[in-house]
Amino acid sequence: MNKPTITKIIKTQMETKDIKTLKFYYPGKMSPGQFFMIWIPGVDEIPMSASYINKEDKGITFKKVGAATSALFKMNKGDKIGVRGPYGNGFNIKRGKTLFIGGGTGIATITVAVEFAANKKFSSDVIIGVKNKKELFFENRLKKFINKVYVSTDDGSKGYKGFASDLTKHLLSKNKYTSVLTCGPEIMMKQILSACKDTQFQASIERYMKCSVGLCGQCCLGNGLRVCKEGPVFDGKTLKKIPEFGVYKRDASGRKIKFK
Amino acid sequence: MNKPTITKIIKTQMETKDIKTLKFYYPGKMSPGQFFMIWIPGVDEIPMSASYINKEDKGITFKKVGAATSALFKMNKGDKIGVRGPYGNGFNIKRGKTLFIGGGTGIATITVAVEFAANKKFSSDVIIGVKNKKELFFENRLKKFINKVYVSTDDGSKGYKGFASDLTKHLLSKNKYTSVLTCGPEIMMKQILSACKDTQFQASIERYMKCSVGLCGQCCLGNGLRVCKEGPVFDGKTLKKIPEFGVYKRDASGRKIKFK
Amino acid sequence: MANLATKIASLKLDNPTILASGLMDEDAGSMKRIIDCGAGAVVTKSIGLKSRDGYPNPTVIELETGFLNAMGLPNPGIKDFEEEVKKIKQSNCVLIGSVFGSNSKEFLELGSEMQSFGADALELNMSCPHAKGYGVEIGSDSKLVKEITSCVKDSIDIPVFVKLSSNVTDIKKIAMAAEKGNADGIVAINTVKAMKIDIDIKAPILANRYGGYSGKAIKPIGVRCVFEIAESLDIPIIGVGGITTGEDALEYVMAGASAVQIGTGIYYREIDIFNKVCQEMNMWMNDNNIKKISELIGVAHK
Amino acid sequence: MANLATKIASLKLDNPTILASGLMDEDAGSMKRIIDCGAGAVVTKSIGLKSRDGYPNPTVIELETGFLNAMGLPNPGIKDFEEEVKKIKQSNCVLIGSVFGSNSKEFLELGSEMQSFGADALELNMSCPHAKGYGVEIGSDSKLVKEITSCVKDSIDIPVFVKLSSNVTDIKKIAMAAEKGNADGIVAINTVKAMKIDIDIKAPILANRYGGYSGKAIKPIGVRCVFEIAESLDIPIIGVGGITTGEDALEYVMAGASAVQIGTGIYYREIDIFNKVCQEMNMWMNDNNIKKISELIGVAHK
Ligand SMILES: Cc1cc2nc3c(=O)[nH]c(=O)nc-3n(C[C@H](O)[C@H](O)[C@H](O)COP(=O)(O)OP(=O)(O)OC[C@H]3O[C@@H](n4cnc5c(N)ncnc54)[C@H](O)[C@@H]3O)c2cc1C
Ligand SMILES: Cc1cc2nc3c(=O)[nH]c(=O)nc-3n(C[C@H](O)[C@H](O)[C@H](O)COP(=O)(O)OP(=O)(O)OC[C@H]3O[C@@H](n4cnc5c(N)ncnc54)[C@H](O)[C@@H]3O)c2cc1C
Ligand SMILES: Cc1cc2nc3c(=O)[nH]c(=O)nc-3n(C[C@H](O)[C@H](O)[C@H](O)COP(=O)(O)O)c2cc1C
Ligand SMILES: Cc1cc2nc3c(=O)[nH]c(=O)nc-3n(C[C@H](O)[C@H](O)[C@H](O)COP(=O)(O)O)c2cc1C
Ligand code: FES
Ligand code: FES
Repeated sequence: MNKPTITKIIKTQMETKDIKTLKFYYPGKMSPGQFFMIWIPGVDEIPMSASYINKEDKGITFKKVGAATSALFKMNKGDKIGVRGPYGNGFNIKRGKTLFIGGGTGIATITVAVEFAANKKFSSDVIIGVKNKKELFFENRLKKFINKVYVSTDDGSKGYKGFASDLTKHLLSKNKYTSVLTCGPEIMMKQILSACKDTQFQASIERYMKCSVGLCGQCCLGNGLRVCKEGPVFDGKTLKKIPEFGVYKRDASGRKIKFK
Repeated sequence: MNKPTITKIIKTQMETKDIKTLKFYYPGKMSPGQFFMIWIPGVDEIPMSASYINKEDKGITFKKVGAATSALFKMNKGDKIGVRGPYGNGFNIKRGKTLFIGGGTGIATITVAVEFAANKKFSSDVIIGVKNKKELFFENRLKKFINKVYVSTDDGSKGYKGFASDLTKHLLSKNKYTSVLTCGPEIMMKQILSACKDTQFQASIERYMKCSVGLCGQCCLGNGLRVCKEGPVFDGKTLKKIPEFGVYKRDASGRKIKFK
Repeated sequence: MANLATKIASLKLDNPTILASGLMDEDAGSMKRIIDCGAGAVVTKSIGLKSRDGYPNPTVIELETGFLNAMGLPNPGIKDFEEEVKKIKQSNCVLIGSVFGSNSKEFLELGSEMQSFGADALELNMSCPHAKGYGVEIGSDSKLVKEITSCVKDSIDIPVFVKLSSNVTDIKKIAMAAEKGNADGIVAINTVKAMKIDIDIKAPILANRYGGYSGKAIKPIGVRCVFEIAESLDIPIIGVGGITTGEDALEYVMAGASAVQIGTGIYYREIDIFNKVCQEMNMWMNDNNIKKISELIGVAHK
Repeated sequence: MANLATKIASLKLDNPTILASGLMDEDAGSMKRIIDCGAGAVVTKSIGLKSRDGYPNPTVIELETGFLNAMGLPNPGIKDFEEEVKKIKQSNCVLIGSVFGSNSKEFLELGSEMQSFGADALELNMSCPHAKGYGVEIGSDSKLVKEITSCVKDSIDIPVFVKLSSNVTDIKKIAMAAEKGNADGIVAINTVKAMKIDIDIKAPILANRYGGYSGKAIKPIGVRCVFEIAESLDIPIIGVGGITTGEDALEYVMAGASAVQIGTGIYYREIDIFNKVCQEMNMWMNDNNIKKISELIGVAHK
């Protein structure tokens, strides 16, 4: 039923100064790219992609940005959270060579997808992009299951200097990929989409969410596409028809907020 | 679900001047002694034992006594009634020699039980008792599947002259029966119970019914035994412990009504 | 074993589950059976001055999400009910007498009789959603609620509970009126006014057309009412509506109920639902290290 | 093929299914999708003068028998909503603009804007069960209902419907007040005030604690309200609450509704529930030899 199940945090992990992973007991199957609604009683309920998918437990990895993520950030082993889901479609990960691109906290979502591909022995490269190397996480985890982990930093403090989208363009021109799967800032993803000529494209989109079961309409984009249900992963063909992709999202009230 | 299913009458049959059978489409299994709630829209909803049990259709046989049965009496093929059920436990019909006794409209209920026993090739005798031979019904139907059909009439217009309970005593003293199963006036059934020394006994009881699903308590007797649920068939052991058996019932308001 | 004992005003119960009025409580035998199934107390059918047959059938139907009934307050009348009360009171059980009337005088007369028969407490039914001149027609008027309650309280010694309906604009206001009339407790909620139409027959199924909705579906409404009342009242509350499990009962307790009543749950979980609910409450309390049910009353209000 | 076309005041619909307010109607794209799924009309989210974020999450949870929500009337404000209305009205569809305010002046201002944007009708939300100063706090006061309705009607040309709540003592009285205020139709019902407590957390789940109950469970309450209103009013009624099938819709129609709205049903039967419900109505009507839906409106009143 779509109401929070109370569960306990069984493990925590600091990834960077302000990025943390919480693992909690939550049995069941799910796909990379699917997400949960995480209830922090008395604070808020927010969408969070799975960053770890095991049979019995799941993990989320998030950045401290506001009230809810700060409350989560303070949590320790044994603390209770409410979880409902998994929701959404998740990535469609297929045979062939895939280029995964994770930007910022999108790295969390991309990493389980890469792990899934590696377990299936699909070939893949991955780019993880952050502003500064201090914000980098999951690099070592990724290296455990694939060879090519490219890093980009806006300030050049590690790896490629520049945006992940630029590094992507570079790799696309050099190598042949069957598809590109990405999660990160929407402007980045939009740039990547325009760089993908024949390469199949999937991006995981974030919108403000309330019900997450396709009822309230809060998360819609384009012609009533529900990010919580038909998404959060959309393919390039769909996204190309959505004028607002990479341009604006809506806040909790439904007002348009331009991406910067 | 326990709400009336609307169905159509597929056949009607006059049994006597004021006793009629209606057959209607109502698929499903049920046991002899179980009953339906029959809804006559705009009039009433009343309990009625099944008098015919087929895979696809069922029948009820009733006497015109008041508003509801008069409305039913007027019904013809194609008319709509609401049916819910079957309810209650039904008779527990076992191997061995059984004496069935039906009194008045109780003959309807007993007849399907006899039919059931005959189909199983259990040996049985049957007594059907009425006031006057004009009220007799189902005699021919019974004769089709068993040899011994004893008739009693209060006025001696046919068969044994006297009460069915007296004829029962007579047969019990002559023959050996494993069990006695009866449906009819409660005073009759009580007399038969007291005549059954070692012979197993089951009687189908009538009480005013409303919910028929064991909720409202309208039909209770003894220590909260629900005629609609634990009944309508009770065994002799249980009935012997119920002081009101054969003494009084309750009307729709819950007031006690003595049997005469 | 957690301690399930509870108190509602001066009434002490071994456990907080009570048989709701109008189900399995027309005669002493039925009520005895419910007590044997573990109920901490039983409420009688709502009794009036004179005998009433109630409405013709259909009076009860099941819905996908609960039950609908329009019994029409059938009862044998208070005089005939004396022997039932006396008989059930021969066994050592807590009996709450439910009565309905159309004015203070009737409620008082019925209450006095119930008290003299030996009832341990009174429940004033001001909430039946489908009986003309009774029930919620009274229970939606705060002045009347206060007047009737205080009139009964003035002359009756056993605790007096007022049973309220959710079919009002503001149940807090009505509950406060009962409190001002010196009620010893509030019972909430009675059934919710509702209807089922059969589309083949093109008519409402219940003979009375309108009925009262009970069972699982109304629990969120009942919990809300108890929570609202608990926010503004100091007297104890008995929660009722849709309880079928120990968890349901605990939800009511956390909302502010000192005890709960169970009606339609008998259908979903059979007649020993009282034992089952107590066992489930006990198990949950053990798992959560709660010693006494009283620790949980109203905890959901922060 | 049976004729499903219906009329509510001067508003003509191809079929009687309408998207209920507050679901999939924040932007033109969503409403367009619903129209494409077969709805005869759409109602916008309830829009106020200024933008509101609504309550924090959790705002929506599923229950065993329905859904509970406390959105808190989130909306971008009437100014920002102009482009959505204009965009959706580019396609040939019937749009009903829902607005909420705290007094006549606000309702009138909002209504005038909606009309100027191109809405085909107005729905005055006087029934949200959980927003302070709005909704049922207004919709339970018959004087206010009449005053607001007639104030809006005096200056607005498109049909004006008043959406009512079942959380009142007497919905007939409120509906009559709307009729006296010259409402062109009544919409009933909004969600039912309710609550869900999580016993592990020992607190209500919704951030706002109280919420509105929708879905299957409230259908018997909605049908009852429509039946009650139809008994005492002459203006058309739009039935809403718990509709998931054609049979459910027909039950409302027989109770007296000229059209129906569907909200939570989208969850149970996906977004093309509008097509499905129409198909099922059509099938039933063919089986029962009913040519036009109008033959069935109110037939359950004998
Ligand atoms: C499908 C999906 C998956 C996500 N996965 C991750 C993840 O794996 N790791 C991660 O760090 N973040 C993830 N997010 C973003 C995360 O939900 C927000 O960072 C979080 O809600 C911020 O809440 P806050 O109270 O801390 O900050 P606030 O100060 O409340 O808000 C900060 C930002 O978060 C957004 N936000 C707040 N509430 C919501 C909501 N209910 N729905 C969507 N956005 C909201 C706001 O729009 C704002 O832009 C995901 C979002 C979506 C939609
Ligand atoms: C389990 C059971 C099985 C029955 N099977 C048969 C049967 O096979 N054939 C048959 O002819 N009759 C049967 N009856 C009796 C039948 O229900 C009544 O004859 C019928 O209800 C009379 O209704 P009325 O409106 O015609 O008469 P009324 O004038 O309303 O009443 C006549 C008598 O029927 C009784 N009665 C009325 N309503 C009910 C009710 N809701 N529940 C129980 N009794 C009621 C009254 O108490 C009264 O004694 C059965 C009753 C029960 C309880
Ligand atoms: C068949 C039936 C009869 C009822 N009769 C009465 C009654 O006489 N007096 C009363 O106060 N409540 C009566 N009620 C209401 C119940 O006592 C209770 O308040 C309601 O059913 C909600 O609880 P539940 O969901 O556990 O059944 C009746 C309910 C049902 C289902
Ligand atoms: C998530 C959600 C949001 C709603 N928002 C509004 C609203 O803004 N305005 C309104 O008048 N009704 C609102 N409602 C009530 C619905 O329009 C409808 O009256 C109610 O949900 C009952 O119908 P249903 O059972 O088909 O959902 C909302 C309901 C839900 C579930
Ligand atoms: S969050 Fe409600 S529809 Fe997606
Ligand atoms: S008829 Fe209701 S309990 Fe038997």
